[in-house]
Amino acid sequence: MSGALFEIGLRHFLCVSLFVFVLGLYCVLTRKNAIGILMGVELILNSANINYLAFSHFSSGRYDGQVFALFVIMLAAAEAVIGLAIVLGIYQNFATIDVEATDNLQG
Amino acid sequence: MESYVLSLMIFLPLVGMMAVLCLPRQAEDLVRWTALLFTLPTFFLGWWLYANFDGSTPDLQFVVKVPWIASYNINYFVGVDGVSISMVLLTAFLCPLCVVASWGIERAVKAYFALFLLLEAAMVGVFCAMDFFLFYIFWELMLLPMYFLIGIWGGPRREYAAIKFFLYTMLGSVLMLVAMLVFYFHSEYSFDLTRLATVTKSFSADPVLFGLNMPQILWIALFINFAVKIPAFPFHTWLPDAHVEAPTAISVILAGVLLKMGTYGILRVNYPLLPEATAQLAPYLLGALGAWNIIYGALCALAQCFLEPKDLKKLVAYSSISHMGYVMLGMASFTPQGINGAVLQMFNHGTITAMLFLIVGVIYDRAHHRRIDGFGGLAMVMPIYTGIMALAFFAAMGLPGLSAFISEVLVLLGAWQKYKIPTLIGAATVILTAGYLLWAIQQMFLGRPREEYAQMHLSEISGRELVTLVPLAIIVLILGVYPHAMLDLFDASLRHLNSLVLAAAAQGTAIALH
Amino acid sequence: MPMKAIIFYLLALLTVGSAAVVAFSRNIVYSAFSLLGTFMGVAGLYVLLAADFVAVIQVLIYVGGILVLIIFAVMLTHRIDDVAVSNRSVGRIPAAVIVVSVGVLMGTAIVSARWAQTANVRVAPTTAGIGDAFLGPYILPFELASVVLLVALIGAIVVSRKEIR
Amino acid sequence: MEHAVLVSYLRWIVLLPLLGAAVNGIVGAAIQKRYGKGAISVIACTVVGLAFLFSLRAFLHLWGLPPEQRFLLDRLLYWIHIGDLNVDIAFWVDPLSAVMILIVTGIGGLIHVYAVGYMHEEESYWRFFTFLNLFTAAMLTLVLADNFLLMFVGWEGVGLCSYALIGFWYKEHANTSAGNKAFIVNRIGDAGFTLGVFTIFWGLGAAGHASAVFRDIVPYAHHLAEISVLGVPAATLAALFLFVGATGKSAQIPLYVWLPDAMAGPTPVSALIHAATMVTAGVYMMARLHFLFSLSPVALNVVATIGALTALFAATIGLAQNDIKRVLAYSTVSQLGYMVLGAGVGAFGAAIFHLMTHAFFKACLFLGAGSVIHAMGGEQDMRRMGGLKEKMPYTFWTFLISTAAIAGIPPLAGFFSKDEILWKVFASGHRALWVLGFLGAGLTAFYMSRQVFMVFFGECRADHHTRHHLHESPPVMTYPLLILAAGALFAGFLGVPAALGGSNRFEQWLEPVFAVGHGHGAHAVHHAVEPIEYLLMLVSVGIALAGIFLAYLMYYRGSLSPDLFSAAAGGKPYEWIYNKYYIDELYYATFVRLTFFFCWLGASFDRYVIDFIVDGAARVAAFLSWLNGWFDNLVIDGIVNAIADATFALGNRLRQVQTGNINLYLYVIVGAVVAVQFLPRLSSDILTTILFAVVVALIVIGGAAWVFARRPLWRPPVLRGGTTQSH
Repeated sequence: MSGALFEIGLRHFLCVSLFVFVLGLYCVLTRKNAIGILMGVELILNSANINYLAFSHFSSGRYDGQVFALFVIMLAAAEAVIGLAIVLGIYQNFATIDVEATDNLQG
Repeated sequence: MESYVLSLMIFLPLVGMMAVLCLPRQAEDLVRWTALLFTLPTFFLGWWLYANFDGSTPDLQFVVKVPWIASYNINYFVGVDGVSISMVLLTAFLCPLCVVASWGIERAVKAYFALFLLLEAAMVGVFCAMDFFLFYIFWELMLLPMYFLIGIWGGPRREYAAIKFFLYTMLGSVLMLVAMLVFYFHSEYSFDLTRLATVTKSFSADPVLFGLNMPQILWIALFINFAVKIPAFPFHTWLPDAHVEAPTAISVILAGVLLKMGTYGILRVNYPLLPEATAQLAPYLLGALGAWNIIYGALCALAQCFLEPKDLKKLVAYSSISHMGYVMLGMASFTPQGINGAVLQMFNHGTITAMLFLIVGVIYDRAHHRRIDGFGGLAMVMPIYTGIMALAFFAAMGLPGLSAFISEVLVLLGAWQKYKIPTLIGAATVILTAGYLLWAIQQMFLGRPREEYAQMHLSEISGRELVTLVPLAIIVLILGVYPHAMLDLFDASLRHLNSLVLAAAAQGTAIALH
Repeated sequence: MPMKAIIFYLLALLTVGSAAVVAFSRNIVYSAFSLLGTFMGVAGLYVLLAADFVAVIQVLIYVGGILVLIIFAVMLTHRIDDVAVSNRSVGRIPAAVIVVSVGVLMGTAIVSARWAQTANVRVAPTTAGIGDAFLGPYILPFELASVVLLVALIGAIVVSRKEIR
Repeated sequence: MEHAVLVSYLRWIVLLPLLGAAVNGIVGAAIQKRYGKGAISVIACTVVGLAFLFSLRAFLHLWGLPPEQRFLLDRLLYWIHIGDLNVDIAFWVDPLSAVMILIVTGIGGLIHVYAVGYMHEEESYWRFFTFLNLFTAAMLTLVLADNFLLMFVGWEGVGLCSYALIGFWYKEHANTSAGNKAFIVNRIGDAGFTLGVFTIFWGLGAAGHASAVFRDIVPYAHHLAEISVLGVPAATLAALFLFVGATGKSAQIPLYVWLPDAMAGPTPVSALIHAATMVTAGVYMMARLHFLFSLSPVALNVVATIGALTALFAATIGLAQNDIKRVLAYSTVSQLGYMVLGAGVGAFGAAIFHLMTHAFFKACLFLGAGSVIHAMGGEQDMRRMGGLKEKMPYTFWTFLISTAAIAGIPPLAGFFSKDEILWKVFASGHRALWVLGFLGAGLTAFYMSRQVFMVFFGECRADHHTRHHLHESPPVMTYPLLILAAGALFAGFLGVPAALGGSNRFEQWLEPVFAVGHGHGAHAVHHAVEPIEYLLMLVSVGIALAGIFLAYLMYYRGSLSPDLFSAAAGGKPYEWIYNKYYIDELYYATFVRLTFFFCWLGASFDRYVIDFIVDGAARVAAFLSWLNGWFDNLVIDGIVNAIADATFALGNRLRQVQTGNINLYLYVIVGAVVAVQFLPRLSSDILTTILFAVVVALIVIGGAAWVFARRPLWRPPVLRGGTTQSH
């Protein structure tokens, strides 16, 4: 197994990605703070990116994965901008960004 | 200038409407002045038109004809002949006065003046349009602002009055639309009013419905449309309601211009397009009905003196019905005097009734009611007002030296040559006319002032109100002494129209002599 | 133990450790700052994956852009000093259950799946290739991305304006 | 008539009074305030005076022309030219209108002067003179007009002015009512007049000579007798229509009722309008159109009969009146009856002659009465007068002369003119009418003498205060009286009949006018001097003297009680006479009430029939749309609503799931993903799979909701969507 441990391959990266994803998911599920949730989302996106690049490197050998990673980064940036703008907007109106307090749209 | 003058007269008010709409809502005075500013060009162009019109020919003048909706052969075709120019002048003249008379409107000023300018454009358009479709468009366009002007700025029962007006008018419009389409399809797709006259010959002379042939049915359909506007019995009951509820300036427009559209329409559409049917039907539907209108309107006006609610405005409204009867009677006579008198009466009634409604408006603004028995002794309190009132009332009575005398005498003189009994009724009605007007004067202006007005100071007529009344008074006086100022405009056109009808009558059945 | 493995594990530790702080910290400021570690670690991992361009972009955008934004947002929303309020987390047990079960699921997949392997593991500069890809087969998504960014830009301005209710 | 002399000064006869009216009417109030009432009266009297001078000039101009060329024409303004109708504002003087303008401006001018004194305390002094001038202008227009339409301008103009002047003191309801009555009754006449004009125009038009200008009508008038309309000859119809106009203006049966009421106006107005000028318009018009009336014996007979009846009828009413002006008013009606009678027997010259003499003495009588009223402080009841002879000598003597003149005492004016008419009536064979006129003459003598005795003789019956203030009127009022009395004395000598050795210069002067057209009537009897004429003169003087003597016995000597008559036949005849035969009441009960009934009928028809139909149509439409709406609501909407309600109820339950909590949503998503991952491993049976999925979903959702929900999950749903409000 030592060979498997030190021969850094696809699975290693996937495992790192898995951990980051799981932590991101936990963060998203438990945080009451909207910014916290956003941070969780960023973690999840990063884990996805690691996967893209890992597959690109080990499985395809082409650039598609990198291109998609770049798209994801771009979307993450857009999402962060919008998300944070919304958070600030919510904050202006509710004086809090606690997602439990802002349930005006509940059924 | 020559050819665009009519289009300018029609569309400048529309530009004014846009301008008014662009102004801020709070700037009420600015809105008023802007509206006045945009009615003045039409007014001055009217003078220009008067100065440059050649009254010696029946031809259309200042004509513009450009394709509008070419695929349906619809043209933007405007022009004036003697009949229409007198009405265009009347409209152009009354509108600035009405804007001045509307100065006191406080509610939604911007909307009011915008609608008013739209109304003016439509009215001038109706009188200038020589394309049936264009005529119809303007005709309907007029209805919309009128409905809102009565329905929003009117008196307590304004919704009832506005809807009644609307329904009556729509009834007529539908019939006109149908008639128009019949003409359109029978004329190889043309709306040209100057050419449609040839269509009549293509109709069969055989009866198709109730023993009436096709031209007669068309004539009646068109007549009902125009009769609503005149208003002829029994389509008249919208008028008292609309007048009573409408604000002063709108009453002026209603009586001064809108009623003329009925008779104008008959002269513009029924006469030249269906001359034979005119010769057959006019004795009954214009002559006899006109006489009935005269006496019926006068009786109803007299009734206002003693029947609740004793409303002066209602009295004036009914007097309009009576006076428009003279127009119908004169038109039906097919004599130069009668038909000239009818058109002159249209103009004179426009000015005189405008004065009457403005006069009612003056007292209503002060006392907030118009009851004939609610005043008394106003001659002492408001002498100048009383003087102007007397002029207008006596003019309405047809007193010699004032304009209506000439037209009524011409009408009756012309009508007597064809119809004896109707003219007898018409001539006898001047007694009733004197009766209700004198009675109203006596109750309102003579005697001693009522208690409440003896205490409360009713202010004398203001400068602004004089500005609206004095020009009309001057016209009434001038036309009484020199009627040819108007007669010269339309004599040739009417002679031409008359000869058309008489020629058709000579070909077909002779006019039944009464 | 080869150098590459050491570097990988250090980076993996940095990444996962920082992510854990982000996930578990009771103070949102700590969370925000530890996000920096995660991003940097991930960038390092990209380098290991021979994705030099993406790694640089990761640093530029995530660290230089998104993280700054998040920290700004954190600072702009007050009561961050009240830890209990600012970064409260609730329902940890059900969350943990779900997270663990997801983790188990995905871990099983990672382990059990037979991943395709390429023989040609290149380690070469990628910028030119990515540029070709963007202006070649991915031209449309690339252009769309620019539109999306523009919309996001405008949207952010609109949403954060004071007048908007 | 083509030889008319064109002149340009005639217009001033009309325009000057019109100018005076315009000045006084527009700036009169200011003038009066600034320069006093004197300025007003100077303007008013000057224009009439100048008009008189122009009239005199016209008269002298005519005098200088040979008789058959005595026509002056002044075209002023192009007026109405439509088709065959060609009329100008043009003035025309022939011997007939020359006489009339002299009367109007002369006597009118005197009355203007008199009014200066009579009205001096009036506040609206300017208004009074405005209308007085306007009246003069209108009357002159009527007289001078060369065509029907212009004549009608004057015709209605005098009506308007009389309306304004009768109701001059407009604060009293009675005065304005009298004004209204005058105007409306005159309007009836006006309608007749216009119809007459129309008939003439139409008839001539049918003959190819349509015209409304008098001088152009004359040569073709005979065509009218040949055309029939409505079953009668056009000439007869036109004449009758015109006569209706004449009865209106000249106060004949049945339209005389306005004249007695017109006494509500100031006394100079009564004198000017209702004695000297306006009421003569009808007679003048008939004289002007004598050729037309001569065409229709039927019309002439009607005219004569109406005239004679009016003469007697009004005289009987005059017997019992106590108001000094009312007696004179009925006397005017009666005298107008004589003029109309004269016209009716074709004696147009005699009628105009009587018109002129009557203008003098009746104006004098009215002004005298005004003088008395002025002195008595407004009192008009003769029963409160008496013995004024000494206090007011000028008034008394002029009044006496005029009374004698109207009674027909030779050689005063009334004798010549009235006897001329009666003789022509007799000579033309209308014996019955002569009897009526003859009786009327006696009655006239009686009631006029009664008036003189009651007012000027005997004891003064006024109260102390009034008696104390009795005084003769100022010279500005008495001088006109003297001039008029002189006229009453001497005017008759203008027309001394041949039977009395005169040459009847008046009728000779008018002869060119009445000679045209037809030569019978006046001419047939003109030159024949018969013994019976002397007899008739004697008889009529006799009955006049008898009337005076009777009045003397009853009201001066008191030896014969008036009660003897008033109590005769149970007092009924007296009551009828005293109440003017209840004619006003009769008219009110019939014509006025009938008109009101028709008004009510018309207005009600509008309100209850036409509007009922219109509103009914609207209601039917509204009902149909209501019905349609009802169906929509109950059936169609019922189904729709049922579905909607079901959906709503379901949604209302489901909405509980939407807590608005992001974390919860994430739980559900992730939980579902996990569940889906486990699915295939547990079962391959589709039903079990679904069941499992549902159970897992419910557990996940419910669990999450239980964790995050802050309120109960299930609440009783509220039905009917419209009333539910979301939270």
